Amino acid sequence: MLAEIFSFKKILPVLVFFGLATALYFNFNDWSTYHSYFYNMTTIDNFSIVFSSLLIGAVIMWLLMAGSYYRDENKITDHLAIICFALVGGILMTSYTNLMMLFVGIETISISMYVLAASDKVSLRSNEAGLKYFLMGAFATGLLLFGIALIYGCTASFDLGVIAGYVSAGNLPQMFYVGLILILSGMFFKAGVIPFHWWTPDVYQGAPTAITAFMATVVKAAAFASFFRLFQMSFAGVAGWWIEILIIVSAVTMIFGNLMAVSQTSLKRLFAYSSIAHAGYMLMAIIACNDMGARSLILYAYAYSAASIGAFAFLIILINQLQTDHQDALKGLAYSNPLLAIFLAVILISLAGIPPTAGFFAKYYLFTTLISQGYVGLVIIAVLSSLIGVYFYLRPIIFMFQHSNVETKLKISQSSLAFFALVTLIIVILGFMPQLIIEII
Amino acid sequence: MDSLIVLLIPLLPLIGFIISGTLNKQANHTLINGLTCGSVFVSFLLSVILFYQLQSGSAPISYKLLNWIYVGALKLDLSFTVDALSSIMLLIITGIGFLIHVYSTGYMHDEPDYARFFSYLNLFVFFMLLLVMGNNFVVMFVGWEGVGLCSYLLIGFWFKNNAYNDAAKKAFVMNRIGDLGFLIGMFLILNKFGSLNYQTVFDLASHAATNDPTITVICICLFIGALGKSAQIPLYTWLPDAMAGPTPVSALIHAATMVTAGIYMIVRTNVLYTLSPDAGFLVAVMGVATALFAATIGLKQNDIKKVLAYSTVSQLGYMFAALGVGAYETGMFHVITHAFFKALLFLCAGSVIHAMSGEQDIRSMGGLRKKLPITHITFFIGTLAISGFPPFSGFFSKDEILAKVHEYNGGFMLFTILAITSVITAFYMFRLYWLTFWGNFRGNSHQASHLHESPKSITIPLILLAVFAASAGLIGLPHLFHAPHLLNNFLAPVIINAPTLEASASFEIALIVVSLIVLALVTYITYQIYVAKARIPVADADEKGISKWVANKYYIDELYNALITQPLQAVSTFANNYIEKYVIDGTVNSFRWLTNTGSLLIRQIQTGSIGLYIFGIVIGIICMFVFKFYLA
Amino acid sequence: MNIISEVGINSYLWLAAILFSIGVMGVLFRRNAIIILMCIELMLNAVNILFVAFSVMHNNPAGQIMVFFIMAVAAAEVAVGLAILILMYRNMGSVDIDTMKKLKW
Amino acid sequence: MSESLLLLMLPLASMLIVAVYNGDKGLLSKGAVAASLISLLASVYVLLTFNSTVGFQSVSSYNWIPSLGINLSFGLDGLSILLVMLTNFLTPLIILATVNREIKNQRAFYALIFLMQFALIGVFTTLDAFVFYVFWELALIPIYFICLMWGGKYSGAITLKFFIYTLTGSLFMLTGIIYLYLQTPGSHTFALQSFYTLDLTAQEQSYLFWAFFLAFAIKIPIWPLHTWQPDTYTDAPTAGTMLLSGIMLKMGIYGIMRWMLPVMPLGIMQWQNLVLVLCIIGVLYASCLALVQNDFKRLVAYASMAHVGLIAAGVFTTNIYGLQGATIQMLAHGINAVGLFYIVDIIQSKTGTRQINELGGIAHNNRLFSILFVIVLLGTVALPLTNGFVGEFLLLNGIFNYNIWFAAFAGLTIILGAVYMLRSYKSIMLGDIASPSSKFETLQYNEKIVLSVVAIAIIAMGICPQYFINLAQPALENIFQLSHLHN
Repeated sequence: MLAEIFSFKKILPVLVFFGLATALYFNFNDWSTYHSYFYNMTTIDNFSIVFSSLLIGAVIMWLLMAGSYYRDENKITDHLAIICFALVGGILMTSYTNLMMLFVGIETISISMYVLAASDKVSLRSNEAGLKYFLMGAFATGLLLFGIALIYGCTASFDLGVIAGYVSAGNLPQMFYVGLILILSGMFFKAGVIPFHWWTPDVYQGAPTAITAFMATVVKAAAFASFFRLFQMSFAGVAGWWIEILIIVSAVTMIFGNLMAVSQTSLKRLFAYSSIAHAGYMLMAIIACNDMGARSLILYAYAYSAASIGAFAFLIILINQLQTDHQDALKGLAYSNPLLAIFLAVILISLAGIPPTAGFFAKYYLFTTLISQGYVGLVIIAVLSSLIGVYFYLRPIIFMFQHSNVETKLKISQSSLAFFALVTLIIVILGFMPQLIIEII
Repeated sequence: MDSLIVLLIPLLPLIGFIISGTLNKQANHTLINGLTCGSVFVSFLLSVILFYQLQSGSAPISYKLLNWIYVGALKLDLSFTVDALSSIMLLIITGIGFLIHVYSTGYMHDEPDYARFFSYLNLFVFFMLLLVMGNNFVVMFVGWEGVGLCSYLLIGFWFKNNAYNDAAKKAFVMNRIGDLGFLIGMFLILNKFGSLNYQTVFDLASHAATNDPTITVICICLFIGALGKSAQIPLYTWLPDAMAGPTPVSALIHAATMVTAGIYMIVRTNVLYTLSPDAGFLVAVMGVATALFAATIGLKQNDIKKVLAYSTVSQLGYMFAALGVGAYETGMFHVITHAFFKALLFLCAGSVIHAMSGEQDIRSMGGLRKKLPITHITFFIGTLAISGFPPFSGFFSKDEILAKVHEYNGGFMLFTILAITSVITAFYMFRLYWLTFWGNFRGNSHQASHLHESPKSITIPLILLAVFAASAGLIGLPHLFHAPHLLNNFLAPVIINAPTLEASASFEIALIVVSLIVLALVTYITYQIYVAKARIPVADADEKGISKWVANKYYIDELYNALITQPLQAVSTFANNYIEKYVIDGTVNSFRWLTNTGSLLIRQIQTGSIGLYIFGIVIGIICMFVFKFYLA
Repeated sequence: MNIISEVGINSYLWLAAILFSIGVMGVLFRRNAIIILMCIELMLNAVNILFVAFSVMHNNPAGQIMVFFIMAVAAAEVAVGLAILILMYRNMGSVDIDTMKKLKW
Repeated sequence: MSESLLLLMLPLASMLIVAVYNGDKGLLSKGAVAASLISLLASVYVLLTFNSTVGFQSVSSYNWIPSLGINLSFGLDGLSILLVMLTNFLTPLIILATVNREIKNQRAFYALIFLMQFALIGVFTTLDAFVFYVFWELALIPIYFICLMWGGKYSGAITLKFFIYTLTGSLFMLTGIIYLYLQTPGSHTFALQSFYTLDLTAQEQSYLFWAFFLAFAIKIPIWPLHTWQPDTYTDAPTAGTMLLSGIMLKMGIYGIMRWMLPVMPLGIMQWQNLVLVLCIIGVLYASCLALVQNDFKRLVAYASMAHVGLIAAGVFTTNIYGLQGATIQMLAHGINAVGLFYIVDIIQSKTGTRQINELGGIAHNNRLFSILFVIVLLGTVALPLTNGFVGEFLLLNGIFNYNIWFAAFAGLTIILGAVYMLRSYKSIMLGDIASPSSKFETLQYNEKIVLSVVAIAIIAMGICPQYFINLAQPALENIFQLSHLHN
């Protein structure tokens, strides 16, 4: 995978960049081959490849975006090391076939996240975010482990295939179900859905913006990938049992997630709550746990992470230059630097799910899979909550495009403008040619 | 060739309208006169040619301009036919129209918007011709509303004065109410007969059963349209207010042509009306009621034009009575005669007002016969004609109506009312005549000095009209004199199987004698009251009792206002302020409020303390357990 | 002969469950961050017991290997946790988690 | 390259030209007008070479996402060619109308208008449900930004409400489309033809009816769902209001005709009565409100709502008169609405106020303006020989064939229409000269052109509407067949 990083500061980012590019390249060339490593603890199949390429892509974008975050810190090597370490954990989470490997993957990504969340020593908020994330993360891992132990108790093995065989054999003992619920709750915590979402807003707001961006994209995508893989590969047999829980949780998450976001004035916290809402949508993809569900999950993950990277990149610039992430800071942006405003508008529109963008297509494809499975009621709830979503996503646009008398000019360097152009391009391309992703699997 | 004439007749006034419409204010008057009066005169000549062709028994001439709306069963095309009935109307419109054009060259001489006035007049003639010459109901409807538009433009001609604008708006809206009835009637016809062309509709109707309910409803709807246009009982209040327009307008539109459109329409659809007797009865009753009602109001009016306006409403009531009982030719006969003498009276009133430099109240006139001799004589002929003195046209047409109504079974009650109304008509006409032309001058000195006979361009039309008013009776001599009833046989092809109402000879003689005596009596009494004792009607303010009630036109306008406009206004303001804001908008805004407060509430649960968070997680797990193991 | 078959797996199950719930209670009710840390460790060890019990019951070594994994990870976790706690102590002067209430709503 | 695609691409091209070009202001607006005229000429050319007897003309389809059965298929039939013509006819007028008004960052303004035109033509020509939905939403975005950036003081809140209101409807339509998509046999396709041949149970059809009806009713707007309309119309800039009322309204009605009548006739049969009652209440309600409005633009907004309610009622009568009447009245209302709103704009820009009671006596010294105002007014009041009458006559006839009492109540609109239009005309133009209207100097060249083109169109369409009727006849015939075939 990735060589350890040696400490020569200047060329470090470039080195990392190339490292990741090669990883991405290797990733693609062993496409649809099926071989496993570590005594079939992890396998590379299309699902895992697509997701890991998403993760790597997200980290590359992150590197481009968060230049300011790690350039002026002196301990640049540590941060990059942890970031790459977290990426390894993520890739593990997407390509495991063994519960043990799942646990290792989750732990690597979580621990590196605890550190990163608390990395800004000076600010108390980051410290508090780190603490909260650590305590609840550890607690949730405990739950997950207890669940895995119970499952192991029944099936006597960690391999997903064996568990699937055991499940399809029928008449499962009571203990299995208890284990299943505990695993489920562990996974819910990682995904950040309503009954277990408590940490997300505070940690996202507390952690430095670049890290929040990382968390919102890479960690969430990895969490959902592992969630989907686990339940589709092993527990599909007993689907009728756990799907009800998922339906209720996803419905509640979507509605309350969006509702909570409505009255937020700080943009960072707004995006935190919106990430909860989007978690609700991705959960819906898991409900339809067939390959169509997989495709919609991937598409949604791509669209969501592209958009949120763009959004958080903008936040970084906003906070660095105006020291506030209050929404009034956006006033009159369309007139001070129109290009940036247009890019941000496209990003927000994609998050809201309005047609020409990738966000819309992802939501549309999700609704199709669900209606084909017959969950029309859930789709209606999804539609209503996405409406609430539109309500708060459009508010920044109104602030930007309406008050034309404010003259706070954000100094935007050419490179970050190019970055935004790239993000917008990705969103629009995904919006128009989603088959790039859908036809892959 | 003659079908080309049919096209030319309406085309000329249209061209006149377009050209004079574009001329700006400074264009010299002779050019405008030549253009507009010329076009109407040429149309008059052409309609005379057509009249003679029809007279010599040729079939109705028609011309199809273009196919207008072809949708499903509806095959509408803009096409004109001129048959007996429409050729008569053509003559009236173009003839009297031309005279009034000449009259208004003099009357409107010093009017700045000269060109605009004449363009509107020509447009009016165009639409009236369209109405009369259309060969299907929709073309008639086009003319119908077009004429309504022109009356709006002409009444509100002096648009600086807001009262005139209100009168114009009222006229248009009242017509529109009638048009709705007409529209519904047209849909009924289309629905029942599948087409709107007169020919097909009347052929199908002629062998439909009498008293067929739909035909009755059709007739009633068409009658509602006629009510609006010819100002009958419920929808007549716009006509008196329409006097706000210049006098030639009142003469042309509100006396001779437009108001008779309703009668033309009923005569045109006589087949349907003969098929539904009870619709006919309704028409008769409404006609009689309007006649009586308007005549009583006329008694107490002090504005020269208002008196004539109410007399028009009452005469129209007569015509509708005739149509109601089925005497269509008599109705048309009265239309012709009424057109002549009412136009004459209005033009005389115009020249009086012109002479009195704008004064219209008869209480400040009097003794004008010395200063305006020609106007006086022509006015006197008009008064004799309208009150029905034997040699004049009014006598023949009115008596024929009385005779026909008498013959109609159960018509005795109607007959008596009509007789009384004719007495009242004679009374208020003579009252007007004595007050304006006899007694001593009551106006102020400035008016006295200004009094002079109107110029040639005004007096010539007056004389011509007076001649027609006098002689028009000849075309419809009663059987008593064994002369052929020219009008009846001319109209025969148009009127199909109408009921034959022949009054016995003895009754007619009695009628003539009685009416002569009564009229003589009335002239004498009115002479005594208004000239001998010189009793001048008292000022409006201190009218008492019934006369106060009558003077204020039975408070009909105020009644309509209270019944319709006020509640409509109240309902709309209520809807605008309350329903719109709170009920409908409210529901939508409530969603917004709901989400806002909802989010504020839910936000609170993020208290920030880790203990509570973990507690939340544990509760979540417990709920899952409970849900899975105990509920499902 | 293995002790598990005599004593029966249920008792081990109960033991692990009880230990686990004690850990959860500890995390819930205690205010001091270090105590919470220790309770989390307790929970992890309860899971270890369970793993070992099951691995012996199915006599396949995978369970025990899993225990090693868990121990290693737990150690790393505690290290990071304590670092954060020190940081918190330096900033806040106390380890009580209720002081950490700024990020809310 | 089929014509329908050509028509679609032209506005997009003109948008790019305008967005890129940053020359001086005057040239820009002239360029914009020229660009819109080119697309007008193109559509006139297509109109001339169009024989409406054959079903869908110049169909071109490129597959966009084959795996999901979505392909970009565009085609023209009688109905859509008329509406494309309307769009291409009105856009140059709208642009010409704003030529001499000073507008902040004009480039963005014209680019958005052309994007709007592109989306509208897309909606009218597409034969694929998904593409229809995408264009339907795409049309929403430019109008949202136009109203937001150039609107009045409260444009933020009003446009947000408008956006979410319309989006609610269209999202339910999306679920409806997805449901239909899943009903199509085999590998599911979005093609319009495949939707026509679906046989759905009455129950399904009534659910689908509500899903689609909500979206179209909000767009038209039909009575209870109209609260966004008055505020958005009055607050939007003139070009925005013209676009909204002139063409965007027709998307809703076109949607009903193209997607609801043939696809779910049973659903319509069940809810026909209710919808007609709603429409007619809407007509009367809007007319009453128009009576008491003091802001002339708001009055015209309610007036346009009343007319459109009648059109919607006509469409739902599902008889040939109603359909044909609705098509003609759509064209007529488009022209009249643009004319009226432009008059409002002229009055406001020249006298600085829109309040009826403050104005008065403008007709004194500018006759041309009053004549043009009267012609447009007559078109709205549906006087015969104007385009309004043809549509209104057919519509009322259609409603009449459905139920006499509905026609009687709907007929009240011609009376109320006359009342509020004449009242406003009187108090603005006639009477004595009020202080603001004394500043009313003569019309500029572009105002004269736009208003006279509108007036000529009104009269011309009134006298010979048969050309448009023939064009739409075959298309409406087959919709009529399809909607009666099923039951």
